[in-house]
Amino acid sequence: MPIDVAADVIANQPLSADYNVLALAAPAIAAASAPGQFVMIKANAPALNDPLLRRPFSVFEILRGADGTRTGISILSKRIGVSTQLLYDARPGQRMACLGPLGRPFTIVEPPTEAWIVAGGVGLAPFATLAEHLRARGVHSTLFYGARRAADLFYLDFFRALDVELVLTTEDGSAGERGRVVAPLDRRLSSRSPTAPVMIYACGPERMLAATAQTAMKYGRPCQVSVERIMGCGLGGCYSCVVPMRGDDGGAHHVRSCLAGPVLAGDQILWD
Amino acid sequence: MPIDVAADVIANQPLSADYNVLALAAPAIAAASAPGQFVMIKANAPALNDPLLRRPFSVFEILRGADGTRTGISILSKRIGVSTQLLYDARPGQRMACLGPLGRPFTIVEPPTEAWIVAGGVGLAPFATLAEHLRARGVHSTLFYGARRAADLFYLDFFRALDVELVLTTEDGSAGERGRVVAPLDRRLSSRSPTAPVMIYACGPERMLAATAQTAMKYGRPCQVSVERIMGCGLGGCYSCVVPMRGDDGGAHHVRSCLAGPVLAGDQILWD
Amino acid sequence: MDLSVRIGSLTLKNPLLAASGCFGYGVEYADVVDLSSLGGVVSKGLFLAEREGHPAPRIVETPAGMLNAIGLQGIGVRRFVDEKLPELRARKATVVVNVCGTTLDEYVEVSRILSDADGVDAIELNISCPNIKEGGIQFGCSLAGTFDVVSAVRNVTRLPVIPKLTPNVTDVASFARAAEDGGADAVSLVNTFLAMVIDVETRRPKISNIVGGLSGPAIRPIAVRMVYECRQTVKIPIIGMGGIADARDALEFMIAGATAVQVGTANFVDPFIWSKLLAGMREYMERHNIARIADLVGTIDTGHTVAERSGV
Amino acid sequence: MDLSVRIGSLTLKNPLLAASGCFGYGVEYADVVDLSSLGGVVSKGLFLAEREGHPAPRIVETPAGMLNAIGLQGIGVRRFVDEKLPELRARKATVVVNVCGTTLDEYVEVSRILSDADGVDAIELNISCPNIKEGGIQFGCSLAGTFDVVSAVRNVTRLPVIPKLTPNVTDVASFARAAEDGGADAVSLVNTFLAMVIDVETRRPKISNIVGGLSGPAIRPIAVRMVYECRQTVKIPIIGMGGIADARDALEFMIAGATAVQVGTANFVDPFIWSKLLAGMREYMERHNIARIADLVGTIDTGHTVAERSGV
Ligand SMILES: Cc1cc2nc3c(=O)[nH]c(=O)nc-3n(C[C@H](O)[C@H](O)[C@H](O)COP(=O)(O)OP(=O)(O)OC[C@H]3O[C@@H](n4cnc5c(N)ncnc54)[C@H](O)[C@@H]3O)c2cc1C
Ligand SMILES: Cc1cc2nc3c(=O)[nH]c(=O)nc-3n(C[C@H](O)[C@H](O)[C@H](O)COP(=O)(O)OP(=O)(O)OC[C@H]3O[C@@H](n4cnc5c(N)ncnc54)[C@H](O)[C@@H]3O)c2cc1C
Ligand SMILES: Cc1cc2nc3c(=O)[nH]c(=O)nc-3n(C[C@H](O)[C@H](O)[C@H](O)COP(=O)(O)O)c2cc1C
Ligand SMILES: Cc1cc2nc3c(=O)[nH]c(=O)nc-3n(C[C@H](O)[C@H](O)[C@H](O)COP(=O)(O)O)c2cc1C
Ligand code: FES
Ligand code: FES
Repeated sequence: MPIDVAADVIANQPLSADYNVLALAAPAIAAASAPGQFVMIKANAPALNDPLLRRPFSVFEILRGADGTRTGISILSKRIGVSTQLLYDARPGQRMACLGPLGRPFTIVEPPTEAWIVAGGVGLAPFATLAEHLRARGVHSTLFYGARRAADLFYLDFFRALDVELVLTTEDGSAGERGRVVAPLDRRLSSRSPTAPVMIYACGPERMLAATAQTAMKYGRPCQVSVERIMGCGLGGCYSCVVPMRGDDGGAHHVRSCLAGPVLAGDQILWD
Repeated sequence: MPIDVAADVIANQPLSADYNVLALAAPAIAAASAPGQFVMIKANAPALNDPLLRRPFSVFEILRGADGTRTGISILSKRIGVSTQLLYDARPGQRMACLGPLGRPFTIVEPPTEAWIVAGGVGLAPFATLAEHLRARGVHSTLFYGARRAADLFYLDFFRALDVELVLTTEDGSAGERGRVVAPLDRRLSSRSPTAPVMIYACGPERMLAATAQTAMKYGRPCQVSVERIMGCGLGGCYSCVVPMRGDDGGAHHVRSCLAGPVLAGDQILWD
Repeated sequence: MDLSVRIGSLTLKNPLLAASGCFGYGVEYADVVDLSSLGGVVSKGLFLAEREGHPAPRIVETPAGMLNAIGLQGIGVRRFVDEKLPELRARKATVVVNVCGTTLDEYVEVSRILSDADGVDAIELNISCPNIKEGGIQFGCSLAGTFDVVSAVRNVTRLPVIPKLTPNVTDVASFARAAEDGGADAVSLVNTFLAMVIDVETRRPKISNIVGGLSGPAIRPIAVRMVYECRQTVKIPIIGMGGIADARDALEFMIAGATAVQVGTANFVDPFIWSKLLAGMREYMERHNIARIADLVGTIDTGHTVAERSGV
Repeated sequence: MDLSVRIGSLTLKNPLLAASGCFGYGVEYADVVDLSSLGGVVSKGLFLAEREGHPAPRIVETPAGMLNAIGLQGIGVRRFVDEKLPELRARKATVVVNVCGTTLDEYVEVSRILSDADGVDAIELNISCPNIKEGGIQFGCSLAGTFDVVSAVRNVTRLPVIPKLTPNVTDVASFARAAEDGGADAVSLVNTFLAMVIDVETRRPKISNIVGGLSGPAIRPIAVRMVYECRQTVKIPIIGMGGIADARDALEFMIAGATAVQVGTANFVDPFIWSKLLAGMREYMERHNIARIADLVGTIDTGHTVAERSGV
């Protein structure tokens, strides 16, 4: 059951000219969140109508007090419009309505299955908590992480500290391999023994997700993708967030990604 | 010529649960402002549409640097709605679009004329700078200042320091005389020699202004009132701010208070 | 304090309904809202058959509003009766079903099925969806069409029949009259305003259907005016909506002439809005010494506004 | 880079005009804006005689918009010609005069006076003011009335005639067609949406005229849709407006089909908006390699939106 919290901004750390990490005090949401779930945030005062709607953001980190209790969450935000601008400019002491946790989380694998995590840009967001959960179960994880340039690769030490193997790509070649992140994924899958189990987790731009899902299918690997649709409500009320999927009946159906997702089976989505 | 400044909030001092004094860095507006003029402030980011319009505020204080140069202005704001709420909550470092100075200022008298200033509530705002100007000319000033209760009487020491004589009233009698501010004004006018010149300046709620203007007329005293109309533009563009006035032709006309006012001749207004 | 209002033969425990298309089938919200605390839940629009609706993007935010073209995705009336109605009934929700049709016969057939089902309290006839060509707007934009659909459905059901009017017409009050003449128990208004947003970078519409329906606070002043106009014209109750986001807004519609109100877009912004709306209404009634909220309906005071002034 | 556009026989140096009633008589803004830098200045609405308009309060803010009922306060066409036109001419403004009338004869007479005056570049026929009963809306809400006014004025002037259409109709494009048939050189749209706001504490309307006209960003998506519809229907140029607040918005109207645009409410928010709008347009043209802004008009791409998708 999601709750709505008037969350205090604890801290707001800019990571670059576009990215920031916003820490919010929200113990109850933090306590209930599972990796892959999201929150709906109203970046301005509730009574103000512009921006009007809340915006969906993955739970990035679970924040903990000195005694280990969950005190809040952070979100990794990329500035692309009016609400993310407000999040970028937010100051400690402000409050923001934060509704969550919402949506269906990732299904977490057990050893000996390996986790291959594929992240594009701000698509890194759901994977900080996922990597922690996988680590706790002793799953070996690899993060394929692509960004525009070296300066847009964040939290590498965080993942290293969780013993996550990093495979980096940048479009301009300023760090890791030059090009898109699906290329090294494909190579690794092609050289991997088909009997060694791998679960692929992906989040990022639509085209990257489609390419990842198709690559996974090519090698017969399961793939959980976290999709991003424009969401009006996050609770199943508006039917704005649909993804075309193959149903059990074999037919094509529009599925609400806020309820059935955001984590969906990559091989059931009808990619454009 | 008015200018538009993206003014930094220098300080924001709450005076009560509803009143605050907001200091804005705006040297050019400060340099050009005359007592009684106002500014139009957009309390949220310019790109946000709620609230949409700017709001008018009297220039309260002229702020000066250590060397006496004008560095900015303050406004005395009373929280009554969405924009004044944003002004109440504003924090240093924020910016606000501030357009001014606007409107026709008070006409300032010379000795031996005395200045009798009548202020109701937040209607005090235009009189801080007026009192300074009057003092500089050696005019003896009296401030008739009414508020709901003692806690809503602000800046008394400021006016005392300018040798302004204070006549206070409160509706609940918690300071000064109990009742409305026009009562002591009327008594003083009735006992004043008709040949001793007095200029009345008034700002406050509409009914107080009407009563003040009518009292002034009763005793044949000139009276400059600063009116408050809902203003869309502050520049004469929208015709929202009109006041019904007797014209030179003897007819009744709607006069834009942002251009012809906000300071208008009390005896020419057609009070309801 | 009496918050109840009457819509035809139906008594609502309070005047607050969740608007069609903005509350799923109601069951989606059972976790966050006590459905029985609402005056009513209006279902998503239902045809006879299932529909998949338009491809995404289906919504885009606009200044103080949003544009949607969902395309009436829905599970069809039979699955609704089988899969959703039992839970709504179990949760003691007052259920209004939003009925769509591509033909007059479909409206009649869907209404007949609902009349036979257990747990439907009223029928809202959606003759005003701007987002699909065959979505009833051909009825809702013609006085004769409005009359025909209403009277045809009237003939097959004892449930209250509430046509929902489109605001995209010159004279909405004439449509309210046509509905009244056709035997409607009430009218609801407004549905969304036909509108569009273009991405200037790609020069393409921002939603897949090119045009969509505008809702939210942006449209509220127009919707209030339309409720006011209809109140001058018809005797049947009006269910008002369009941009209601707090108790003040709901009261504004009631003072303009609405007996009940629906809340759509604001429920997206705050799914916990319902208890706040109710609390705000109660607080207002107390402050203004209003014992029955029904007494507030249509009490707008226009007499003094202009006349009182000395004027020029 | 060519920002000029043509409206009938008139060439505007750029597509940006100040909207009627939102820029005084133009002269009020001479201090803050170089009037000759605008595509044009549209005057406040003018009748033959002076008018004092409605009592205050005349405006109220609404979500992302504002409601006004000024009541067409104005100095009358003769005083305009004598007192304002010389200064506008001296400042090299392109002057469009917004013409009002309570009768067909008054429209004709005001237009005739303006045609004889020196410095008027076009006539905008206000047949769409929602705020006064005798304000032309009786012409603007009837196809025949629209045709009649336009053709009557057409007969007495060589100036471009630009009727301004109301959005408060079912099918605005049919009114654009009637205007075109009557001989209009262009149409402007939209005027404001009839709307109201009630103070729930006093139960009185917030503006003295009870109802007023809604403008500002709130209405933009509806206005864009109407421009798009008219563009499919008529050949004459369209001057689009309704909630334009930045260069993106102006470009959106042009892509939808407007040859030029007017800015009203946003000028209240930022009287220095004009140079920002021009700069934003130039930046867009550079980025998109558009040499002539006129080439952008009506270039909306609706073909791919739905079809391109695999869909369901
Ligand atoms: C489940 C989920 C989780 C998400 N997690 C994160 C996260 O952790 N960090 C993060 O930075 N972002 C995340 N997003 C995306 C985020 O919601 C959008 O960036 C945000 O809504 C943009 O809001 P805005 O007001 O800044 O932009 P707007 O001003 O609303 O939009 C700017 C432009 O981007 C387009 N746009 C807006 N939202 C989307 C979208 N969802 N998909 C495609 N185009 C869009 C708009 O049409 C517009 O052209 C997530 C989205 C979903 C659905
Ligand atoms: C020339 C001038 C100088 C002013 N100087 C000051 C000042 O120094 N300090 C100060 O606190 N205020 C001053 N005001 C009043 C101030 O502009 C309003 O309080 C402010 O606009 C309210 O904005 P808001 O968004 O908070 O309220 P809103 O949310 O816009 O309105 C709240 C309620 O108040 C009503 N309202 C809003 N503005 C007015 C108004 N001008 N007159 C009557 N009712 C109104 C609205 O209709 C609404 O019911 C001045 C006004 C003028 C015209
Ligand atoms: C996403 C969405 C879907 C809607 N679907 C329907 C519908 O199926 N049937 C209907 O009659 N109205 C539908 N509407 C219109 C609303 O019920 C309501 O009339 C409108 O949104 C105005 O109210 P609001 O401003 O409170 O949202 C829908 C509105 C939205 C925003
Ligand atoms: C205060 C005000 C006064 C107006 N007066 C007139 C007028 O005299 N004649 C007219 O044709 N339109 C008038 N309008 C309508 C505007 O010209 C314009 O059509 C409308 O405001 C929509 O544009 P906007 O959203 O950019 O303001 C007025 C609008 C406002 C806000
Ligand atoms: S976001 Fe509203 S249904 Fe998914
Ligand atoms: S505030 Fe616009 S004319 Fe005075």
